[in-house]
Amino acid sequence: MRLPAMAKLQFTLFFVLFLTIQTLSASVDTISSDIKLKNVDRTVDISTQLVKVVSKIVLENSGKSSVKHFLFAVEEAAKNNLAFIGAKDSNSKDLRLAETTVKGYDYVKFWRVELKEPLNAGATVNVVVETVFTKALQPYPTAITQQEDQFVKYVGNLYTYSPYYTSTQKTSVILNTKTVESFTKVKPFSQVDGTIIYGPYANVGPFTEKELSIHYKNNSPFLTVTRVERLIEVSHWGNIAIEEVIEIEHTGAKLKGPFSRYDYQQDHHSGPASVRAYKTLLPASASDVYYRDTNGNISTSNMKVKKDSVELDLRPRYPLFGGWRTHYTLGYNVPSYEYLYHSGNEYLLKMRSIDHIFDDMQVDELVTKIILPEGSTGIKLNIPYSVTRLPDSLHFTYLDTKGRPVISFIKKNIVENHIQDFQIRYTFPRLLMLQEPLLVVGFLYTLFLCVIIYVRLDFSIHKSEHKD
Amino acid sequence: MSLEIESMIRYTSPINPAVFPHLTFLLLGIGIFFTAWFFVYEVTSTKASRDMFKELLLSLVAALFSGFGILFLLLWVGIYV
Amino acid sequence: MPSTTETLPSNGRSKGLFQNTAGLSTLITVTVLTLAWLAGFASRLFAVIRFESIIHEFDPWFNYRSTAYMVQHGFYNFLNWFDERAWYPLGRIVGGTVYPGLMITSGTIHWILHALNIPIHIRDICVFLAPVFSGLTAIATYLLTSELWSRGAGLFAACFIAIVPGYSSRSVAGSYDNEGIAIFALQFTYYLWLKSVKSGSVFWSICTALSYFYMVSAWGGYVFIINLIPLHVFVLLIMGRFSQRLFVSYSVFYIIGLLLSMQIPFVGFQPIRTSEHMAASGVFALLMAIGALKYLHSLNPKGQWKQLLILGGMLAAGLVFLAVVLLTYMGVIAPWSGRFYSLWDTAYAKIHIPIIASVSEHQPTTWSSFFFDLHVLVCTFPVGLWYCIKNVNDERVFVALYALSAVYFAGVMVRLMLTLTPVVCVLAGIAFSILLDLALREDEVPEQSPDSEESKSLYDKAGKVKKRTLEAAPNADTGLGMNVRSGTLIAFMILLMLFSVHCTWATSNAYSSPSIVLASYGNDGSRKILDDFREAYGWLSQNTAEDARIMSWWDYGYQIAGMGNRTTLVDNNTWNNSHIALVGKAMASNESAAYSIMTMLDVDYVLVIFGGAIGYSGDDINKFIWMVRIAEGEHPKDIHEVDYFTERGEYRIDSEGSKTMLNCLMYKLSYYRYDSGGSPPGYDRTRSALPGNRGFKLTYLEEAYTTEHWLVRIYRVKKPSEFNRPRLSLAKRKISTSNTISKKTSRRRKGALKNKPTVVKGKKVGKLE
Amino acid sequence: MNFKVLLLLTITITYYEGAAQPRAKGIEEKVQQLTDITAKKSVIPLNINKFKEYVKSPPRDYSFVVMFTAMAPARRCAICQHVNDEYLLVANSFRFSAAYNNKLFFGIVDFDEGSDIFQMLRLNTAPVIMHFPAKGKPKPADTMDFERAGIHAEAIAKWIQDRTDVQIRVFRSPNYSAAVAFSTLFIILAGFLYIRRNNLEFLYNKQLWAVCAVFFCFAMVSGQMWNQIRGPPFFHRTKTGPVYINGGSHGQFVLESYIVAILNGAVVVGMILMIEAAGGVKNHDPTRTLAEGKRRRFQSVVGLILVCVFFSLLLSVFRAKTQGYPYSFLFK
Repeated sequence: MRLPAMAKLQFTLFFVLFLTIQTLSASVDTISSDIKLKNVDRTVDISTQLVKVVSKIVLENSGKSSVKHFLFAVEEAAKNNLAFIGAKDSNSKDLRLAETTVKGYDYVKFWRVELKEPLNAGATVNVVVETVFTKALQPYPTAITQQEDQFVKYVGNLYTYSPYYTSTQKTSVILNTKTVESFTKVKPFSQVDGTIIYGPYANVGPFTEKELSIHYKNNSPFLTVTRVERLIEVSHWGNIAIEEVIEIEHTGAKLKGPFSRYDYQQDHHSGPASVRAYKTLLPASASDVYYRDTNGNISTSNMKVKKDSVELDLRPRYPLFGGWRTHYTLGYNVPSYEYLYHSGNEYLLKMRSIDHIFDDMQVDELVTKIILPEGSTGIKLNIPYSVTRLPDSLHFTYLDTKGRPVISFIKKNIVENHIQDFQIRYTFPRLLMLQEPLLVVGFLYTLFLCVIIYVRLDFSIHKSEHKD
Repeated sequence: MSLEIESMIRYTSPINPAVFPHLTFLLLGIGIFFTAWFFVYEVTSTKASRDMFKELLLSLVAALFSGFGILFLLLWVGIYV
Repeated sequence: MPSTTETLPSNGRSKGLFQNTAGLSTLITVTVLTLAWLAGFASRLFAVIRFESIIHEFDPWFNYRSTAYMVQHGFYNFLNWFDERAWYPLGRIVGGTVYPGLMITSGTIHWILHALNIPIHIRDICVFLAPVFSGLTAIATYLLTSELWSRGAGLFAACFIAIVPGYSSRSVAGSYDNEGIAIFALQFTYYLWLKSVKSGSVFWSICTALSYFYMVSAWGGYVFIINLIPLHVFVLLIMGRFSQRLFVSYSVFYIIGLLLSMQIPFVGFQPIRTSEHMAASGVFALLMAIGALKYLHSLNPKGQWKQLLILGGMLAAGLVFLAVVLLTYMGVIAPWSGRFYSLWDTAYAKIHIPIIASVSEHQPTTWSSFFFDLHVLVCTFPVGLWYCIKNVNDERVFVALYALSAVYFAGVMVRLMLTLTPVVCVLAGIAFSILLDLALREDEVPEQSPDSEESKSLYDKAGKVKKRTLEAAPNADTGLGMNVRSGTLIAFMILLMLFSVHCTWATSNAYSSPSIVLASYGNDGSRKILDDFREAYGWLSQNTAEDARIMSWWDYGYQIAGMGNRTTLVDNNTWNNSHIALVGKAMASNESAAYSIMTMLDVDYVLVIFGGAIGYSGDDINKFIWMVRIAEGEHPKDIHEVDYFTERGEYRIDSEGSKTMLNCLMYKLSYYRYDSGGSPPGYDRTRSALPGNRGFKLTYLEEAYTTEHWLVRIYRVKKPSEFNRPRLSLAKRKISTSNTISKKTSRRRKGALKNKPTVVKGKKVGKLE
Repeated sequence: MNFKVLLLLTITITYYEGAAQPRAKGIEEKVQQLTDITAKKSVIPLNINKFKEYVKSPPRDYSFVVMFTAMAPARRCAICQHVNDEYLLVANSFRFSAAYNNKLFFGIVDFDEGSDIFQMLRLNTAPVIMHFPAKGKPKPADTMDFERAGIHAEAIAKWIQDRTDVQIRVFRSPNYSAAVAFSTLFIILAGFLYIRRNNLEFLYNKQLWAVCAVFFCFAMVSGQMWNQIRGPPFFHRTKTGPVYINGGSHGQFVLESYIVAILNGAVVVGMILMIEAAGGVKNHDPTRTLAEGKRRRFQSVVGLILVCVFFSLLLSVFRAKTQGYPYSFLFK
């Protein structure tokens, strides 16, 4: 039943892997020695379950020739947790990034950042590189009781990890809490409320690592969306139906010992690490929202319509403690003119490949399926970031004859920065819209014809009349 | 990429969803009326006083109206076909 | 009842429009039946409108689960399905222990719809199956009644059964149970049977057998058919109404029906091995004997055949009876099963089968519940019965027997009101149709007397009414007169109106609550949904191990399996009394003894329903005494019902309550750390008392989850290594606790109070002093 | 087994006491006598002396079950006789059962022999079955509660088993009375038919059958089955006077069910009257005289009134029983 699908998926995975390897082996860079980091100002935000690192880099070309691009490195320890990386220049224009490798540094992950205009000798340029890491915070202790706070441990690099020589750098770690069990103390450092500032440190060589570990209280929700299946069904009768099947797990410190409803009701601060509810933002035009699971509606939720969005306050059936899971289905309709464009028979659907589930979300796996109207052809998909495209399939629903094309792709390890639009183009002859009503009409007409023929055939009605 | 998004216009349904209910009532009403007429005719006319053409016509009209009526009913209740 | 009131206008509309009365009657019949169907369907949707499209209380959840299984895995896998999720560690062979008709029906519908690309979820099909079938039942009733009396009566009967509460009680949307489709099968089988008796054609009797087969596959109540039809035959024989038609129809029906019914795995060889079915075969033999005698008689019409016939018949009857008795004693034929037996000896269940007696729907029926379920029909159906007997014929004998037996059974068991309702509708329909028919007919009808036999039906009344309004004056004084007629008409229309509003009220107020979702209404009429059951089951399904074993009282077995998708020890199919008694014993004995039982059954979680916080009366403490009784039935040494009552024989949970009660597992699990629930803290709203034993600790279990309103409480059974004392001393404690629990626990509680004066305990101490 | 421990204890104690006071009868002696008596008759009639000696006086290793009753016809105690039969049944079945031992004896005290015993135990009701444990005083639970347990021999046996771990299987001599009654009835019927064999048409009298059937329906529909199973009071007496209608919809009184049956009957009669007035189902066209017309009009009006009035009465009774039932007709 599911095995062929798996097989297909595996095949595609291998295929894509193969492609990427090709590209990688194609792009090999060298670390140019005449680039220097004049100043790096790094903020590491670990107040949520994510680690968001924003490093403002002042890049200096100390060489003779101008450079068009520079390399950004992610140290070995963190490279598997890297979910998102993006670079902007001083007037916050996105810079193109490409993954690359460097001879001799296979264990490091490099990104080549293309500058907008070449950097002349001696000139400087400001670049802001943002990286987001998931699962970089380890709950410690790993199991707590209902009343205890949740403490996590962050292990990172004290210095900005870079293939270049750094003149001065400064790192400020945002905790949003004063209760810090322990943290690495390397002078100069200072702790002002909820923030630890390291540095400035001068003259740090390339690829220098020094462990920075902070053990602190973090009661922010540690919710991991283990799987989202997002179904987008386009209807040319003016509606786009969206349904998300979501599985969530609390990946913070596990709950140890009993859960006591009494304590939970006594004071609202009990179970600090537990998640009672969270907010989901839907598009402002979302209508007839439903929120249910396999056992039917989940009655504990309410909806606020804001001017730029619909805010959904979702309460799972039960509060989520460490290690507890839940799953639900969230669906709504949006009018087609929000996201669907056309000229003639050419259509273009421009939509988010994933939408907001809760703040600072981390998604392990996303499957997005787009169901296009029956009879649409010439389908072209393009997505701002790399995904694994699954083989197209067919979907049968009301009044379908040959099935609707389904475009689906899968992506792992997603954070909020991935909430971006994909574009899908297809051609759909408008006349096909008449197909469904004509189907019904034909069906009814055949029924009537049957009646006519039946009446012609059979006169037992009259006979039975006279019999009794 | 043949044409860019700027050059395209936002797509709206050929029929404003706000009028789905009215259309449903109107078309289904007419359709049911003709259906009823058809059946009345069928059961009340003897095989002598039966007119093939009239039957076909009645049933065709009935089928057309109720067919579209049903479609708009589906759309109205949220089954976007 | 919109539909019946609808009939007259529809008459009026169609008056004079067409001359062809035959077609017109068909038209009106179709209209009325359609309206009846719609009315019946609509009146069953209260639950869906108020809550949602959800499967209702207990058994439907099992039916739904197995239907879903069948849809997923196919029919044959379903027949061979061994469900290891139920009756741990025994498991249950589902395919062989269910009546698959229901699942097959909805599965077929699902299959057809999906073949047409209509992706309706199987749950919705299950939810709406019963309301749809109520329409079919109405049609079957119409056919049956028009066989019995007239089509007018049939229309009345159809409209009655479409909305009568006695039937909609079991067929509201969401109550996905066998009865929903079985009543249709019942009525249809009877209709076909009457058809075949009337016509004596093999075709109709084969149809009867097939419909009977469907009934057998749908519901255990088929035994009613297989006893009623032979009874009918038998009575006809006694009345000397033997005929070839009877002979043919019964023998064909019996043989084919027998063979078909044995194809259902759950029924198997019962039709030839159990006493419930012996009446049928006995009558069959008798019929054969009499047929033979008749044949001999036909060979030689002269001579003393009459005496011989009577004598031979009696002889045959005696022989058959003796044979059955003999076989029963030899053990070839199983004696009557308890459930069946309790219908005759009404005290039987109370003494011998507490499980049957504990179910509320097995109680006898008060007159008010008769009236509640049938309203005006209850005092009009004897009229129909009267006239059926007054001008009797073969099929009216049948309906009379049907009425008498059904009314008896309904008197014994509330549940069997369901079998009474259809016949009541039929007879009341006959009564109403006779009366209104006469009230609407003209006085002198010389030219209509020939066809008046068939004109005794609804459709040509209205036409006559209009006619007689024109020239009512001349013969008003010799006949009933216009005023009387119209008075009658108005009065009975009012009665029917009352009936219809009553039906709607009853269905919406009494029979339309899912009992999964509770609704509580505030003073301002605002509604608050208490969704604790699904909360708990959802928690179970997500946060316990796949193979976790949940111990609960059997009422919740199906729901845990259906919504929680976890293994249960006992469930609502109460086939294994001793297993249930074991669970009851665990609930009824003290913690340590219960722990040994639970480890024996390797239970992982215990689930109890506790309504004290919100005043939900159907919780486990209120059911507890039945657990004790059932446990005592199997373990008279360890459990004594008396110990759970106070000296004065009261059943109470406050400090007056008996020591055994205050220390049994069920009590502790219900009241463990229960200190909320209004003032004073820990006050039990259901029993309106302050629990007697509070602040105790649990040694062998820990609270795993408790729902928002405390309705469902789930406890985890600790592993032996998790106790706060070494494993060894467990054995010792078990011995020492045999009769000094009370002291021990009280001492332990005091110790707890002294050692750990937390906020809670402090409060309680304050209360106690 | 815990009970065994107690027994041992008592025995030792009683031995000790026996040694202490020689003038009190030794335990073996008493047991011996009791066994002898029991050999003759399974239930030991007790007067005050015997009672003191065997039941009250301490040195005992046997438990004694005593029924206090008033059998004398003058006492007019109907239930006593019944309880007595059951009690004898239990005693006999213990006497002749395999479990028979001399740790349990059955006694009976009739009020007319031992009224002083009644006074001694402050009993003012009969019958009472009490258990005197081998050791200690009888606790409240040692008095059998007929209300809850019932007075069947099985119940008594079960109660005895609760008190003294002696299990008694009740040997009921199989009860042929029902069978006999049925057979006699059948024979009578057969004989009757045989006598009337030359004119059996009363069997074909549909009127008769119809009446029987309809009455059966009334009986069932008015909940006679419930009365028979639950045995409710005929009607309820309160300070404010008798109450005929049970307030709740889950209960009913016997009288109430009769009333309901009558109401139903009236409605049915009314309808039948109307139908007959309108010419009945066999539409023999009625004679056309003015008088006839009047009579039929009158009859159908009467029928109509019967139907409406009695049905609305029924409805109001039902309404009184059902909380929050909104509808009524003619009467509140």
